Amino acid sequence: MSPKVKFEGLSRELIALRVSREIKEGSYFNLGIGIPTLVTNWTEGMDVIPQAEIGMLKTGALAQGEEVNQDLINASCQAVTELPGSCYFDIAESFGMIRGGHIDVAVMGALQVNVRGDYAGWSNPGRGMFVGNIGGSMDLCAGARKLFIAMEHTTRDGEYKVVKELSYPATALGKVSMLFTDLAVIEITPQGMILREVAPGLTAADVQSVTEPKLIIGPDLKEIEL
Amino acid sequence: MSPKVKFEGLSRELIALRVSREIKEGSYFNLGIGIPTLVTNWTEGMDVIPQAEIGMLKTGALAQGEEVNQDLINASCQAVTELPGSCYFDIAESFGMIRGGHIDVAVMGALQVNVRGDYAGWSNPGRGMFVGNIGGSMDLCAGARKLFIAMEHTTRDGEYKVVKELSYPATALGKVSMLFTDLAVIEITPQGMILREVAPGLTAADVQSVTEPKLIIGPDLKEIEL
Amino acid sequence: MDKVIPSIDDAIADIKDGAVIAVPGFFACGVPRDLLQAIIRKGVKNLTLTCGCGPLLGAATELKTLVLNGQLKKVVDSYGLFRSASKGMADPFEQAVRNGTIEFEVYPMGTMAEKYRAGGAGIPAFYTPTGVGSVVEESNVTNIEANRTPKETRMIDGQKYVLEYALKPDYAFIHAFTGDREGNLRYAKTARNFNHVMATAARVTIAEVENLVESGQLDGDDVHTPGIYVHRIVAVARPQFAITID
Amino acid sequence: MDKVIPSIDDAIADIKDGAVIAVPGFFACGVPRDLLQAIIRKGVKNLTLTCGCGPLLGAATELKTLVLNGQLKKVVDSYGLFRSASKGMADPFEQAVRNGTIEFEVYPMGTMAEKYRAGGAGIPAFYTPTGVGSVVEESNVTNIEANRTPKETRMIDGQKYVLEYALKPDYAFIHAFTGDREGNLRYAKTARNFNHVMATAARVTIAEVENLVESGQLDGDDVHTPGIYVHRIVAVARPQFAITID
Repeated sequence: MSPKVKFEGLSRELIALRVSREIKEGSYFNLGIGIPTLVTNWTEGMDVIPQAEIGMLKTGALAQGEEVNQDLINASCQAVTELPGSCYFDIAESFGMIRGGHIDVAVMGALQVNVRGDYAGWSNPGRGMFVGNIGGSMDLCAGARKLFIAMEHTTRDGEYKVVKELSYPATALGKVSMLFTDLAVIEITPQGMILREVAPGLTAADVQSVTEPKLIIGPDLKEIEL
Repeated sequence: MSPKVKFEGLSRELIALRVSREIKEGSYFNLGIGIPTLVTNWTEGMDVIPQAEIGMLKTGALAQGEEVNQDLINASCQAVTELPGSCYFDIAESFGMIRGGHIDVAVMGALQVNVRGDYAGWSNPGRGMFVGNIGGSMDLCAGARKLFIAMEHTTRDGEYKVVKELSYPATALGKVSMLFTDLAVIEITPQGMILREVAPGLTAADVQSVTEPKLIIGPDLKEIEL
Repeated sequence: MDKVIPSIDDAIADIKDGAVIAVPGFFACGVPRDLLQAIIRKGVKNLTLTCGCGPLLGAATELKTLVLNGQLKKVVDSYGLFRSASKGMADPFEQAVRNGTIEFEVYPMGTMAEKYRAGGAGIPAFYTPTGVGSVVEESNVTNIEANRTPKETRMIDGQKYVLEYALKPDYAFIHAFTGDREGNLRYAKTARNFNHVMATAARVTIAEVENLVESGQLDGDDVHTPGIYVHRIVAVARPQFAITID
Repeated sequence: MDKVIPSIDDAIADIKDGAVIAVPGFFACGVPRDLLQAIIRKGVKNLTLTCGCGPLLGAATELKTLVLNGQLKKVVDSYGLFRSASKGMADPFEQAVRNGTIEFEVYPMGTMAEKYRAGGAGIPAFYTPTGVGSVVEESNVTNIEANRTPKETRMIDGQKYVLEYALKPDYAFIHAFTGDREGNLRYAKTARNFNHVMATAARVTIAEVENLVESGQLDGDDVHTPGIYVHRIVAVARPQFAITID
């Protein structure tokens, strides 16, 4: 189903900035592929530590030129640098860390999110295959203390991504607590989706018009501050 | 039940020597407390590697004087030395190694061994407690590819230790393949206990007289060669 | 205990058609490229490659050759398809998966890691929260419908878990930065990834190392994979490859 | 992320009566003696100490004091009694176990290791071959008969296994040779033993370190316990103790 309208909202970089504000000082966090990867551009200077599921704590900035080391990449397969205090470990330790509840926040991309905090991200049925790339997404959902989704509010064709029921295969059920899009910040609670913030220039009605489930308007609804 | 007779057999050192002959070149092995610990005195110069369940491969000789390092002990709590190629690992890795079938031979002490290869070693009911010191014994039984027992043939009071049925709590069932005592070398097979070797000066009848189950006399029965 | 084998072809000489081989690497990083090329030269067929996170996307040339040579029966991985659907359509591996000539079985990455860890550590099966609520809890996820068998789930302390089983490949191909003659290995940075757990899980572990050193040159506290897990070692040149994948 | 706490008493200030504390060490080796002494000073009671291989035999003075102070409710270990029956009879801990004023629960050492590893790694339960054929497969082995609950067993591929559960203590006391301010730890030789797995398993991990260094002084490939598992760090002097136990 398509809401037909398209609004101008935040850029991917600015969605990432807004997410970064929600990562508390002292947190360990993990970022999925896509918009989430951009969050580290905004956490420099914060007292937070990114984990990369490939087996690294405290990944540094992307490596440039001479810095590139083929033995040092992040989970998105980008050459990165190390920092004082960076460390490495094997994959069973890495996923033990993830599954075992040691990561404070995971930020993932998504194809669909529903009102109960279920989300779909690992498989696009349009591709016509039962199999797909699961990667570390389901482990992060199972283990991270908080799960945030960062994504565009609708598809390129203007279809709902914030939906009543998932039509794509679920990655995990009931795990998403916050949703950050180009148009809004939405908290997912047992009562439903609470609209907390809207992009500059938009109204709650605008966001509702491109959101399939009924949003609860937060009592202190405000414009996204950047 | 007591066989009453006591024979003079091999010293504990010589039992250990006989055991060492059964450890094939290229083996990784683990030694329990007691007579088994003495086996390393005889494996120097052989191309074999001892594992200590505390988390070390290639334990060296006992440490003397200045060599003693409080951070370097074997599983019997003796200060040891390291060798070129020694390495250390944590306890979960160590017992993964043991349980996972990577140890070729484990040599353990025992209170009783029966004809089916069951053995009792972790708890002496004479102490009057349901609890006891299990240590790593049950893991070694579960995981080592071969399990040898090295012990005195009878108790200090001359009672059977090679028995028809265990009267002490079992450490493991059906795992013992070879039994080395001061009096004999006995192979444990699905057919029963086969007497392979006797201590110098003893006959098969002598050994049988202090052994509760009926022994099968090996076709090539011989004196223990040292 | 000297485990060095001078020739990489000799090191894999006993691998037969139908073997199950663990291939580490996280996309392009930490992949045993020389061993993959050796198995291509050897030409054995009907292989099952059990991976962890897309080493065959990282070693795309080797994957393509293995597929076109008809050497692959099955691939197990958490991430093995091109992200781009259009690139995937043009990829011989994805084509073979689509038409069912190669089986592709998918698990969550942490479950793959734990399956190897369990296999190496004598744990036959374990419960995990990962995959609950997805198709992963229903059956193994494979393109071959007939091979999908139901999974068990269980409530423990009010939470649902999936029962997963150990994975014990016949061989593991390992890439390490440094190795000594007895098989003690040390990896470089994020190239460690699946190498250690796979080394523990396989019946026969064959390691290619960029730097072969004498016993004693690695400090005992610096060893990442104890030599007990490693059966054969071969020295190789430091590989040259592009980090990016599609 | 600076986790250094100047005073060891401050580092344990929040520990309350009834806490479950993991105590590493293999007999005398790798025991967090300073933290044990701090908990004695604090005087909290009703404690459960979960161990691995007799650290309280290795730190016998501390054990005796904890028992005589009435601070212990329960000890979990694979090996916690004196080998010598006559020494045991004279030992206040064994006396308390015999008369049931302290509970003593015993598991095989590898099962203890795996229970912590599972607790840290989000695995709620696992199957193990260890203990099959012994009383270990029947129930938990404890001196308090009322607390013995039956264990499950299961056949997998024709072999029998016992189901064991994860262990997640409230606190872990860790002893490391080197630690940086962010909690990355490195152990010395066999003093590593239970320290790493316990650090992963606890809700709050407190590490005493012989050498406190700045971030970056430990090479990333040399770290044994990543800092994410460690919540508080205290510098201590290198302990002095006798290696032998009875």
